[in-house]
Amino acid sequence: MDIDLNQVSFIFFLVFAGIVVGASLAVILHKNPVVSAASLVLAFFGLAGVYAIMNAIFIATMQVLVYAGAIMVLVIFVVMLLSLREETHLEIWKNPLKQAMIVLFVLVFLGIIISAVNYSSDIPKLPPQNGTSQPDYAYNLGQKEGLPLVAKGNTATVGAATFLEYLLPFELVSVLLLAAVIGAVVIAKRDKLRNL
Amino acid sequence: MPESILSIIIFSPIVGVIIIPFLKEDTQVKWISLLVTFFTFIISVPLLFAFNVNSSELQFIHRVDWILKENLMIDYYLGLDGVALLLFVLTSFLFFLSSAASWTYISKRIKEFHISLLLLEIGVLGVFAAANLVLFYVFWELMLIPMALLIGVWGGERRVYAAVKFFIYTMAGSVLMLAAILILYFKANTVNIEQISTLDLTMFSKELQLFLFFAFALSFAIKIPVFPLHTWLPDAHTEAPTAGSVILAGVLLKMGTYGFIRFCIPFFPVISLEYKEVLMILSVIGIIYGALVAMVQSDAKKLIAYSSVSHLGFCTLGLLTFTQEGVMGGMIQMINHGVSTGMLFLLIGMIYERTHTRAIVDYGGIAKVVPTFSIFFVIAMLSSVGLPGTNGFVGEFLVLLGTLKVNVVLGIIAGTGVIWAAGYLLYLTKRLLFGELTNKENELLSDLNTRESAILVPLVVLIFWLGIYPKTFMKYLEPSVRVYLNSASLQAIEERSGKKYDPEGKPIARNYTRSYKSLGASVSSIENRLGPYLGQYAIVNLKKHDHTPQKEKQEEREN
Amino acid sequence: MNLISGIPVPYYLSLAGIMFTIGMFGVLLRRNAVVIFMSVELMLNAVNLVFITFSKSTAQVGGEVIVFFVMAIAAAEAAIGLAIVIAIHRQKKTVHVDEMNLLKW
Amino acid sequence: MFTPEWKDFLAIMPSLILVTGGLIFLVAQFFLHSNDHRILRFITGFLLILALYYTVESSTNPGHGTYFSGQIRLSSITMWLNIIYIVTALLTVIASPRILSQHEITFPEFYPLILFAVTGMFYMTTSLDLVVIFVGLELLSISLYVLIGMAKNEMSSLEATLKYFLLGAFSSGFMLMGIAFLYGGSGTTNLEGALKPLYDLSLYTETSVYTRIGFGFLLVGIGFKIALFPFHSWTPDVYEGALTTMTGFMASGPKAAAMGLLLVLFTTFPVIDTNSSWTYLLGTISILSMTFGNILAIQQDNLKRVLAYSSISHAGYVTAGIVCGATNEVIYYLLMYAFMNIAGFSIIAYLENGKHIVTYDSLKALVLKKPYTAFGLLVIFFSLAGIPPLGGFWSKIFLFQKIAESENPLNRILLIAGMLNSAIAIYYYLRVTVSAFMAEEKGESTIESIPMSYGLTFSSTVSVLFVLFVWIFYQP
Amino acid sequence: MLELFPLIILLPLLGAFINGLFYRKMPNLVAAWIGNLAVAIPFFITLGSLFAYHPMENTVPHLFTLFEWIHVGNFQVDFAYQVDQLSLYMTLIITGIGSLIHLYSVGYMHGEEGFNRFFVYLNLFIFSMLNLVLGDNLVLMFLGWEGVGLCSYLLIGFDYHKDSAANAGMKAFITNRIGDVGFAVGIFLTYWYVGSVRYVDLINALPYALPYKEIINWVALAFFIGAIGKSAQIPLYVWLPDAMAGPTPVSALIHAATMVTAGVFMIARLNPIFYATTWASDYIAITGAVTALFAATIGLQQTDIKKVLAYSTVSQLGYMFLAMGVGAYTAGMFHLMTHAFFKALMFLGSGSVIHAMHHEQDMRNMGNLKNYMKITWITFMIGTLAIAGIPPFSGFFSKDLILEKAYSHHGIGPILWGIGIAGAFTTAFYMFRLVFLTFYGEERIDVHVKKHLHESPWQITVPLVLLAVGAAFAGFLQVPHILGGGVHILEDFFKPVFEQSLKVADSWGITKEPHVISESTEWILLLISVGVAGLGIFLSYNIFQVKKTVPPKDEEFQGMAKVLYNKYYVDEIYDSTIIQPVMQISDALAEDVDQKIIDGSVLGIGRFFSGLSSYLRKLQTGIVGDYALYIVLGAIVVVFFLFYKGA
Repeated sequence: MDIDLNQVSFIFFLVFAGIVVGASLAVILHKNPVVSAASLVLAFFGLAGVYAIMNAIFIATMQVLVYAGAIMVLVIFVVMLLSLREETHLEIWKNPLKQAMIVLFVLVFLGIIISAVNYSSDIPKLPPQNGTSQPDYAYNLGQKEGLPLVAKGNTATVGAATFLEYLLPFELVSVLLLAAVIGAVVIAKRDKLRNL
Repeated sequence: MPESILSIIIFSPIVGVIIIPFLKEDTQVKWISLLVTFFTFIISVPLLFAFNVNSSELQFIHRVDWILKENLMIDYYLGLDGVALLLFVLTSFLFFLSSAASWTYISKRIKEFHISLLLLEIGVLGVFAAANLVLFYVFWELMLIPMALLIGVWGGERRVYAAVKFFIYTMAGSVLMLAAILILYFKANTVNIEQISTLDLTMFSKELQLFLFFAFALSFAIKIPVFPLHTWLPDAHTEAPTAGSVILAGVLLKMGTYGFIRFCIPFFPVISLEYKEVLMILSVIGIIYGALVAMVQSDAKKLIAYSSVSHLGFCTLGLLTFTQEGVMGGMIQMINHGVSTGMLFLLIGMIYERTHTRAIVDYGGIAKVVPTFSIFFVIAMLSSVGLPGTNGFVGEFLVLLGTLKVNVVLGIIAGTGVIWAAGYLLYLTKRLLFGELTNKENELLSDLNTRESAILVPLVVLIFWLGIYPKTFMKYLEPSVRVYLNSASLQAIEERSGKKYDPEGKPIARNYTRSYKSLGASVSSIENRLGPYLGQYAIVNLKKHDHTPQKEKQEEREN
Repeated sequence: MNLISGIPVPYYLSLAGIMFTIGMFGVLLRRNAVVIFMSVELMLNAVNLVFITFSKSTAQVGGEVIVFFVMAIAAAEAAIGLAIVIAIHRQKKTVHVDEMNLLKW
Repeated sequence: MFTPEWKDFLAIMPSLILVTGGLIFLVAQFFLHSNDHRILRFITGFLLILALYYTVESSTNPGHGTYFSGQIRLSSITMWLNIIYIVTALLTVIASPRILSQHEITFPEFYPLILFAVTGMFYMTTSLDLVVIFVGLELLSISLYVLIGMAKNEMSSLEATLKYFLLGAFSSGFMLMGIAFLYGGSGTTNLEGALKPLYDLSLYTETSVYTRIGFGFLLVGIGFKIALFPFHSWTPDVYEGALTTMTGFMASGPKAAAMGLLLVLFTTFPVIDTNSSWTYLLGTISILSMTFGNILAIQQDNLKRVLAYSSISHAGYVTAGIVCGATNEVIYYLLMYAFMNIAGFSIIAYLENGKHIVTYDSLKALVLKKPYTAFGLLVIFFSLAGIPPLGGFWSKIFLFQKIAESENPLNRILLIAGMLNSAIAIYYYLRVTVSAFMAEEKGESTIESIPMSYGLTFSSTVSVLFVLFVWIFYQP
Repeated sequence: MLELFPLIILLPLLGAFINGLFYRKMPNLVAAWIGNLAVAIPFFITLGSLFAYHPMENTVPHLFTLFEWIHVGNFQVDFAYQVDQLSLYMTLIITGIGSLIHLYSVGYMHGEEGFNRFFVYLNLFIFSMLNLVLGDNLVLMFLGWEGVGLCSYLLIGFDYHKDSAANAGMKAFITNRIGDVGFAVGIFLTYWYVGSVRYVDLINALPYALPYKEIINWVALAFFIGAIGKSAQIPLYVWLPDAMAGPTPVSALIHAATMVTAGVFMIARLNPIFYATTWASDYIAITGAVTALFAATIGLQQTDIKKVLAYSTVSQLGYMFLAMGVGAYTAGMFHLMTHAFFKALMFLGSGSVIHAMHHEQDMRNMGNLKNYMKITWITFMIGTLAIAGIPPFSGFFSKDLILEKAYSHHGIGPILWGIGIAGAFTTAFYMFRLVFLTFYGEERIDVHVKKHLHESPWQITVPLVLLAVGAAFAGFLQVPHILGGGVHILEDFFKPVFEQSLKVADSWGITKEPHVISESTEWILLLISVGVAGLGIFLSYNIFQVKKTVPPKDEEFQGMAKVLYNKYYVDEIYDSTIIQPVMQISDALAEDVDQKIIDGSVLGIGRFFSGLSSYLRKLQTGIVGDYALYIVLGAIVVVFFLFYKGA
């Protein structure tokens, strides 16, 4: 008997989704920031899994590398560095009105989002611009000696698109990162004249 | 007379504004301000002679294209008609006097005082000369800041409160007016007063007309002020320095009535005819109410302030009768009130300089000590009471005459206002001047000096001139009266109703509303003009006397 | 019915929605600046998921590129944010946002 | 297959200049060791002026149109907006040194950050691609986080930046969500394409659900940047905490950018049909914003907070204008408003003298000691109140005349609401004049003698003069 | 002579102007000369023009215009004057008696401070009064009307440093104002119905007024309210007794001879209107009669010599209005003149007494003055006999004429006559009470005054004598035909003024012509009136001369006497029913309505906003979580709206 791949992937999806949700909840509900950070990493891994199921390989990798790797490590460093105490919810939960409001809003919001996305699942059938149809698309780089030059495979396609179609934002992002670096330095740098 | 004469007059105070900051000594400042105001007055006098009293259109027009966009055309457009002219000259005159009156009254920050005084003069002159709505609004607001400063900086104890109150009240009114101006502009596609007055009314829905009318009326009513929007006035008057009070009473309040004459009525005749009863009743309430409240005031300036409420009630009442007599009375009353109440404020200010109290109880029996002051005061008081032979009589008499025509009941009620006026003014005079000399400090009061008398004498002359030979001034007002009445006549409404043909199918000739000039055509009898709008309490003439010989003579004189 | 590798699109979107909401909830709930920041990261990830989903469902590569950018931006924000947190902690020895209300009303 | 050409680069030349300038800076600053930044300041100024030149230039060469395969669009709107950004930045740079020295901020990165911020704004409004817009916005935000938190020895500054950062990230999450859904609804990130489903119901009949909620989220993000009610709440705190000249910058530049973004959004619709639901939505929001801002400003004493709240209400006015399809008028308003803010905050910066908070009481009887400052304040606040014949009045009247043009009830309501709000606002604008001119006893700002600062004086004077006279020569 | 007429009006004004301008430096003598000439010259001009006008045959009034005043639309009023029998008659009285009183004042006011000021006011008064009587239109009359009011205000309050004087002046002015409003309303109505305010147009318009017969009553009533105010009739008479606070010449000139009779003149002048009235005229007659009796009774118990005269004035005016009411205009004008003579005479006499007694006015401190001041005594006696209606003095003729006309009036005639007779009796009684208390009986003068008690100077006595002559013989201008043939000089004199309106009214069937009464009835009436007068005199002789009764101290008055002494407490009633309530209302308006309600509500708006503000600002907690919450809320609203509402 053969296994229906879709069912398998569906099961996987459920698993990963469960991980993501659970971890996310842990992030926001656990008193200890370190635990939160750790569970955030877990959530990211779960998300990476979901990406993988959607066979967005490149992004899945990025997710693991950049997020779970770089960013979260940074965060955990900071948490450790500042040796943050456990946090009590008291101040916020003191006010029952606010408490009620928060819960209410969150539920309402959730309701709207869910209902909105389930309202219609009919995605517009666009003429695929310069990508082919599923499951794996390619990027048409143009002509070379008469025969079409096509970037195949997820990663290649994304890369090509990034550097050709999205050149401007890409460069902009680089500037942004630069600014961020400078800023981080400027703000976090310990002030000489003061602490001498 | 150069074409730009009006601009020259209006902006001549600028000279003073520029010079004064560089002066060292206060005396120089005073002199400059005095000279500048005097110059402004002098060069505005020739207008009176150059004015063509037979033409009802704007004169001395100065027009410069200014903001010209595809959807916004605002030109710099000045011009005067009769009533505006008189108020214009009165303004320059009163500013001259008040500059002189502030000679010793203002002790601190003299430079700033005279600067704001001159700025204020620009604003007020501009308001009366502006011939398009946006310009009018600009000057209207321009005058606001210096006036608020005059009250708030050089005023009495509660001056800040008074200043803020004054400012907020006026602004609250004028923002709505601005909205109205904008809407009006985009319906009519012009801000030119003359054009709007002869505009086709069909482009405004009834509701819109109502809104626009009351948007204008509200801001003017606050300025006048009409009961119950008057409460800023007593505070402002009481706290303002003499010059401030004089100008406030003399010209600023007139801007409200002027607005009614110039904008509300000619723009929206239908609404104004339909709602005239409401405003008339408010005016009558104002007359009685102001008088009664004035009677029990313990502060001399406040008393006169409330008397202004009462007197301005007469103005509006007269204007809303839509009879020739009443409207003329209302207009002349505007001038009168400027002169008499201005003089009263000057006098109070002069005595206040000596005693530094406005409480009436601190006076009493000072007539013995300051006879000259007393004489002037009694004269001003009498003219304010409206004694025949003084200016007050002409105005009030005509107003009441007109009122009785259109509404007997209101006429009689308003008539009793004359009694109250006598009541509170004589009571004031008695408490101020007559009786035993109660307050020992007053025994050493010095009588008016030459400068002060010199300030007052011209006003006295005006009082009697206006009272005994008002023709001099009325001849300027007549064209304005005709325009006012015709624009609010059935014929004009008919012509502006956009209909091409009357019920009989004859084409409707635009006799009145062809142009602003044609609004100045001779006035037909009030029955023809108002028709159904003439209330149920109106009086009908003896049939035979619809065409008395005087009337034909009148018409000859007009054409 | 539009599927991505056999799973209907709304599932993904719903997952993203839940995640986004949880992140939002965290922002509302927590006092610790760092945790709040983490919650914001959750929200951004939710958005990423949405992008991928649409990119797949419409066969457009653009979505993934954007996700790529978003990650970069998230990193940048992380840098700045943590720097700020450090600076504040240096001053005040706390990162609890509700203890920082010099500026109010 | 797209490869950028020279004209594409010409189109974004100003931003290129700024960015490269910024980069060079970062290298250059290592080589000059003095704490005296005069040279840097000059270079910055020079760069900005150069950028300004190219901004004007770009309207003729390469001329209006779309570039970078429809990611960049040049039009008169964008040109004017860019001019606003650059001029505000210029004035801020000129005004700042005094403040910087007062707060012992020695590092030179301040200047490149300003340049980056301008770049960000440039892309926020000049771009047509949601991605680029978002990245530009983030660039702006990040630069602002830093610029606000510069005075890192002062808790207020840090607190301000933290609040701004957290809320900014939060809101950009929403915005991003919006972009995502717009993308999902149309399959493109190009603004025109992405918004098509909103009005062009022929295609994508039902799936315009995605676009709609996407649009909603986008509005949330933009509303946060513009500080519209109820996304306004960060404004007073951040304005108060930030260095005063920075506040001036934020209140004029980035605000203008956000407004511009909204404007661009609305100009993308082929025809503003004022009956579409989101116009009503935005109309309501704008009315709420003006009312809320004005009412909250009444009780304020701290001038910076007053201006913050007033900025909320002004945002309301502008939004009303945008909703009613005003473009040039909005630009004009933003220009005037930028100058008013720069002037106002410069004067406040001058008065607070690095130390204390400027309140109404501290201004008492200012005219006696510092008549020109007092006069400047008078002009600025009356102009903000919209009293003729000052610039503020004209910008307001042009805006409102645009609103008044149309028949439909929404416009009427907006007009009346705006007018009434101006009436309310007068009260607190007036208080400045009252305390500065009419008070007897002297406030602290009056008493202490403040050394005069050329930068502040210059920027405030220029702005005041602008507000006083420019309306005579230039109208939208 | 008529072309000189403008001088009559201008000279007094000129005098007032010159004196007023230089009243500081001007020596008293010069001022006195100017003042006197300014009135004396007009008197002679008037005399001249009287003959130049040929009143007996000339029926068209002589009109002339100085310059135009107010012209608006149809409304035209000029400074234009109308010389006809009526105005000439009044002018003669005014200038004649006026110049005498001017002369008198020179002596009376001698050495008083404000001597010059006094003459300024007097001349101004003459000017206004002349405008009143000579104007050819109602508005000009109104000018004079209020002008004289002003002058009386100024002259009553001449000693402004006395509170009583100042208050009396104010009272007079305001009370008059009440009447003036009525007058003004009358003018307005006349204008709107007739289309003009000139008397000539009025008469011409009369024939067309038939459809307005009812309204004419109201118009007349409005005018009559004016008359009530000016001529001190019930209910507005209260100011006149207080007006005695002014110097005595003023009381003589203004409050006896001229101004107070303006109301009577006005009715005569507007005879076209009044003659055409149906019920209004009866109302006038009743008012007059009642006033005549009412005031007379008050006069019974007054102790202040001038107060007595004041009330007698009121009551005599009542007689005149009685005459006017019954349509006997000639009789009214006749009595106006005679009254002018004898009342002026008596006032001046009392003035002379007061002058001699150093401003002592209380009769309880007088007595037996005849030994000290002969001329004053004799002249005063003549006046008293005249007012008491003893033949052959002037008062007898005029009063008798009025009573006869009243009796023969249709309807209520006899009742009016009865009241009149009662009044006549009372008058005779209290006037002689005055005489006996003052000039007879034992002396109650205190010693200091007595030392230098002497006859007054010639400036005072000469006018007395001249007036006495008038008071004695003026009656012979109109003698009833039952006594020696009958003389109708006055009737013929006034014929041209009244006849036209008589015609019109008759044509409408409104006739005021008294029904003819037989000679015997006439005799009876005549004898009765003389009889009651004699009775009155006899009674008062009994009480005050024989029994030597002296009025008690103020507080010792008993019963009815007390009520009369306190003038029926009318002042108190007015104060408590009108003045106090008005003041309270004003207070309420000023305090509660103006401050609390109106101002409060306006400020309330402001408070509302600032309150709202201080409440709403609590939202800005400064906590990130809350701010985020707002954002979420907004997001929910926006997204929800866009999601469900659609595009």
